[in-house]
Amino acid sequence: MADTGLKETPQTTEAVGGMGHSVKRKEDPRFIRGQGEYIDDLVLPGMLWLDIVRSPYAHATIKGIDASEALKIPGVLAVITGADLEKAGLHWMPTLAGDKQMVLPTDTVMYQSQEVCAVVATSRYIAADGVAAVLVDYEPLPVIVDPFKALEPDAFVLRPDRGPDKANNHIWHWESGDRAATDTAMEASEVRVSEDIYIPRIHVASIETCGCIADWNATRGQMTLHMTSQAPHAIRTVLALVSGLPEQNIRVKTHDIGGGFGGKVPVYPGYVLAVVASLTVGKPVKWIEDRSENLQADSFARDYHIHVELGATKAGKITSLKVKTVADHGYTDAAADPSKFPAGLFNVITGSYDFDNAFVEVDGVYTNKPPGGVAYRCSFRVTEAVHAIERMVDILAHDIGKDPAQLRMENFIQPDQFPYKTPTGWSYDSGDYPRALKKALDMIGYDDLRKEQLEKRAKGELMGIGISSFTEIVGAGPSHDFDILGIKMFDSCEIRVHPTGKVLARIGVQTQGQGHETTFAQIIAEELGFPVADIKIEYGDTDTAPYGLGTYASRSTPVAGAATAIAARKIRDKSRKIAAHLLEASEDDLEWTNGKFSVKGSPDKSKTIQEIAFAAYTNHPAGMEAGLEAVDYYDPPNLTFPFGSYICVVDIDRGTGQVTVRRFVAVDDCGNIINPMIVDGQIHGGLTMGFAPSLYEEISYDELGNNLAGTFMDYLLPTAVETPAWETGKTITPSPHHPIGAKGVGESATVGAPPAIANAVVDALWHLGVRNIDIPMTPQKIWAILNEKGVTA
Amino acid sequence: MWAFVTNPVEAGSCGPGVESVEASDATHFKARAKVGIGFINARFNLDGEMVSVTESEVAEVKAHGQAPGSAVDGTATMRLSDGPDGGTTMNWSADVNISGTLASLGARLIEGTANKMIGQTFVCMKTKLEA
Amino acid sequence: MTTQHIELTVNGEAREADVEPRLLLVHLLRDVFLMTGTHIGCDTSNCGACTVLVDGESAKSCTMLAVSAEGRSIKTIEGMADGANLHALQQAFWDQHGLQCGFCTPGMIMQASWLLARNPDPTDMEIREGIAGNLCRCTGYVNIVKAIEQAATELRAPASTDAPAEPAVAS
Amino acid sequence: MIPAQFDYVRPAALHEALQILVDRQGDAKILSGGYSLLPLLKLRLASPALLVDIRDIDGLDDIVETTNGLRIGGRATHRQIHENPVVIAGYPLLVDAAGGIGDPQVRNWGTIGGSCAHADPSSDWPAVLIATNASIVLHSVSGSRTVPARGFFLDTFQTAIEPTELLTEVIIPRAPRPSGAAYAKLERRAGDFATVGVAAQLSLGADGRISAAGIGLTAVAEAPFAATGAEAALVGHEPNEATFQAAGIAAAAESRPGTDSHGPIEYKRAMVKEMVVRALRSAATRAQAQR
Repeated sequence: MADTGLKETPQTTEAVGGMGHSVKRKEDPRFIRGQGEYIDDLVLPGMLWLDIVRSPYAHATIKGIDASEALKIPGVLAVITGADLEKAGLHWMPTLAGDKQMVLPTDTVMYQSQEVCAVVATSRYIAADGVAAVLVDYEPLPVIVDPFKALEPDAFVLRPDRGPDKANNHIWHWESGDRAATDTAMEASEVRVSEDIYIPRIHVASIETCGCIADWNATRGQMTLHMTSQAPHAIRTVLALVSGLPEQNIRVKTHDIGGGFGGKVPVYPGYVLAVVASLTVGKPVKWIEDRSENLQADSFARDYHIHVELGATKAGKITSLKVKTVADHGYTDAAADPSKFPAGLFNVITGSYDFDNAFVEVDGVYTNKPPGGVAYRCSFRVTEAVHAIERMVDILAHDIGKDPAQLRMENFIQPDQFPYKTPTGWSYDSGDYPRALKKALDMIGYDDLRKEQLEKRAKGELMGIGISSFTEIVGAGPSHDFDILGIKMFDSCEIRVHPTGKVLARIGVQTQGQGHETTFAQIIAEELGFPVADIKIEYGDTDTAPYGLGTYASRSTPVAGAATAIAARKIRDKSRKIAAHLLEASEDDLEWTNGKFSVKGSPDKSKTIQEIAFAAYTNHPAGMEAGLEAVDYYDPPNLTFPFGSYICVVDIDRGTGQVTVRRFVAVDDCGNIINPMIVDGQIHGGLTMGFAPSLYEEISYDELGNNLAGTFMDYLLPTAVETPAWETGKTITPSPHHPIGAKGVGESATVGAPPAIANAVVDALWHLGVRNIDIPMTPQKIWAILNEKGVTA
Repeated sequence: MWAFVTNPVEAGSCGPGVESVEASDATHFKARAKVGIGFINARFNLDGEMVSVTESEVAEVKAHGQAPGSAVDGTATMRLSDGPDGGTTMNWSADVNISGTLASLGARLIEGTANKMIGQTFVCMKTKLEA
Repeated sequence: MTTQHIELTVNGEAREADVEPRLLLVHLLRDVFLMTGTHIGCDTSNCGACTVLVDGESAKSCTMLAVSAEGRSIKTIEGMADGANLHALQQAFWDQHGLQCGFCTPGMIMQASWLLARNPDPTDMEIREGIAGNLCRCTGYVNIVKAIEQAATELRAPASTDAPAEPAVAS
Repeated sequence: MIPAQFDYVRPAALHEALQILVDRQGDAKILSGGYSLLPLLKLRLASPALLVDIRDIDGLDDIVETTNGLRIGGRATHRQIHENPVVIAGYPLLVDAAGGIGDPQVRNWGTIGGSCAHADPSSDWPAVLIATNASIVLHSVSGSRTVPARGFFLDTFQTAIEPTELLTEVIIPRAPRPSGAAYAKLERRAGDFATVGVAAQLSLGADGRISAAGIGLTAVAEAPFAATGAEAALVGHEPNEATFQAAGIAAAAESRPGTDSHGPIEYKRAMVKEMVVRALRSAATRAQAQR
């Protein structure tokens, strides 16, 4: 089934535009004209607005809500409270991780800016006035923002609703690997290095915030929910389960999304409130988050406290890895991890290296924060894993005096070892790690840079070079292991070929800007020979698109992309039968080349796919159903394991502690490439979202639980000025199990970049005795180190 | 002086930006205050309580107030003692917590403001007492 | 609620509306005139998604009152193409893959148009500084810079016909 | 985010605006570029009852050089100042500062008068005006008065402007030749408010020593201020590295920073020293070029 031959050069003509062509994006004409259709662009007749009153306290009892002044404002129609929701049993909702989350509190708020009640009004301005007029009486409660304090035996219990047998703040314990064998190997190791690494809480901050319009039509019993969701089908099912509305009468429609990066996977209370409001008032109700709500109350990523120990021989051969982690999930576990993996795929932490013993354990903890551990262009904890292993490998190299590139080369899993079984149970599909690192070293001129670094150091200048050779794990996932709330993580494609040879295909995944309308058309063009221009891709409407789990964790190409190829092949199989009928030849005598079937040995006797499509409706063989369409629900046999080697060069200003990324070379291998231009764009974006938390972004809280980065004045997205001019390169190692040999790529660079940057900064300072610096490596943090070491300008 | 510091209306009116004070009973008061710096401010509804910790020596004012999106909680402790020249000396300490929008969105602007407002409160009390 | 009557020009067309003084220009464009190409990404004038030209000068329309725009000439993304013909910047953003989700794109294009009107031949760093008030979360800016370079070359081309022949610099 | 309701007027002449300030004393707020004011209104951290938009008042954005020095209308935008030929020719400190305020859109609309009247403790212009010993012209219905910049910035968001006054002009005296000045700003990211901003101006005497010095600091106290200790450490000394270091140390000691997301107090003090030294190096180089 799999056709995973190396496709470094396109097999189709440019006019057809199959795999390997940098086809210009089909979705762009509307965006460059300002005709994208984002949620806030949509206006429905009679539409009302919903705005949310939020808690100033991170933990408090609600003693009363006085909405009387708000309701006096002309145009304020209703104020919805937790008590109102409680009557319908809607005050709590399930999270994707099987925990539960408040829609509105009935008695206690759990984090600063939590939703307290909702105001429905005739305009967004009046709704905002209504919010300002609601008086809420709070009794502040003590606050826990530190997960280690939350675990102390005498810590107060944040979630008494879990019952008396869970009278603590510990959510779950998860482990992977062989503890005893790892302990033994670790104790026997000649060299042991350990470090505490904190990966701070960050926020995806897509430039479009979240929002929705809930549109309840009582006569038809129909709920249409227009919303910013990366997973519309899952939302429909959850909504059906929570609301009791029949699933066929719920239509979730996602329009254009202004960036998602995982932040638009969860169900936020605002969506539910809009639904409740529309059910209550019988009119469409729009809810659009503002930026500060987005930065304070949406789900957050990371917040991982990792203790990691690496064992090795004196010569630098890694023998063992042991990891103990505390995961701060805020007041509820709302992560979108597959059910069996509460710590995501964190046990991919053995990385690109060949060794036998690893043990990983993670404990999830509640604190007075909004949900954590969700997503930032990687939801399944791969970023945290890659950061830890790549930092440790660098520390080991420096400790034993070996060049970090050399140490990696000596420990890599070798190309002939694939499929490679890791000590924590993953089976890596394919890889050629030495080739990618070699290419990166060549591109950046590694040896010269090391010479330059020595010269600079002699002059007192601080320059560092950092490497990261990461292994990603994407494409969740095989249904035997992967589900969310029990729904298996397959994905889907349905293709219809019209009589005139034009194609409509619908996919279960939802683009957030990745270019699905183009790349999925290219897969079909590759498989069937229809030009990309003749193929229309639709998604995001649960009434029409086949069921799918949505776009996150780089799963679109590995799962829905495979479904698309397989569905296309089903069409090709039927086309062969039709061609045989038209050509009066045996199916076995036909061969498929360049979008047509021809009789072997008589290339002039042929039928194009367009002719076959027409025949499918006009002249199909007796006994065959008319039409030419197919659907495929693809259950991947394994995940895909993209990888890459990144090298970063930094200069540090001794006077101010400012880090400048001078150069950054990224060599990625995501298997066969559908659209090189789009892959490059994904890598540029991913690198930037790796760069951002390395140096700038952090959501921090004061001891009262106030989020201290509630606007873009304090949450520092990099501008074009700071962002490096990324240099990209590629190697191609196809996935052996994926129908078109492709792997995911969207998250690779976000996963791989931070340790390259951190390694470069530490490399610049290693000679001063610096072993680790937690990200974000802010000027004040670097300066404090320089000051301590006595080397400020 | 003890009477002054434990009188909600007298002492309460010295709170930062207080526009009106109303005693609910002998120890409780409600106030409206415009809290802020320059033209940046929010109107808070405050609930306060005067607590006599040690009669004629230590008094505490606890206040808890809310504005849309923000909350302020503070405790001020006043300690009276005999001064060197026969007068009464007041030592004070205060702790103010700001939560919500003002703390989260105005972090850069709010820094230091709380302490300044507390300082103003006690300057006011001093002025009133000396008047 | 008191309203004020305002008249202004949007993409060359005379428009009028009765607005509350507090109405933001971006909401006038989006909610009153239903021109939704101009987007809102933040509230603090950091992200630039709402960038339009006001009397030729780029402005963040979420940080200007509609009443302050009275009598002025506004240009938005909807006014960039000439019918079927894309503006050179629109074409270049498409050609160079200078957008992904497209949400920052209108503001980015408007800011780039202001930049190129003032500096027809910017360096890489001048482009980056010129769009420092426009945040993009998807592209990493590399292809946006390339797109603006392509458009700059394109837009300079007609002028160079009067000048001595000079080879156009390919981006 | 949506501002609370307010009224809006756009007077056509200065005297109308001034009368409105009298009539609506305490209720009215001047709207100039809006880039400082509108975000605060949207966050509902401020709620004036009336905005007085001064865009239609003629003559508020002139930039002219007179015998007194450079007169800049309060409504002159950062960009107008940045690109003004007179400014470019004679006032490099202003070019430095204007080019680093916010981002291009902010510079297109934000005004020097608005920045100064708003008095954000981290804004750039106040430090420049302090370093250059500029003065600020305030108009009211009863006439005008001129306030030295060194007495103008009273506290966070608080200036010497009375509720009935409007800032119409700043006057920057021309420094005697040879002089040099520079602005050094440390920022986390392009367009951010300064972690610390230093405006430095030096004049050199016939002996080559520093005959006059102005140092204005921003973002490291409740309001921008003159680092008089640093100035004293400069005057009478050779413009060399040791002198600059001494001035930097003095300025750090005078600063009163708070801890925030830009860093702790210790870091900010150290950055005051570092940026004072950097500003002085540039200023001295520029002064030497005038000799």
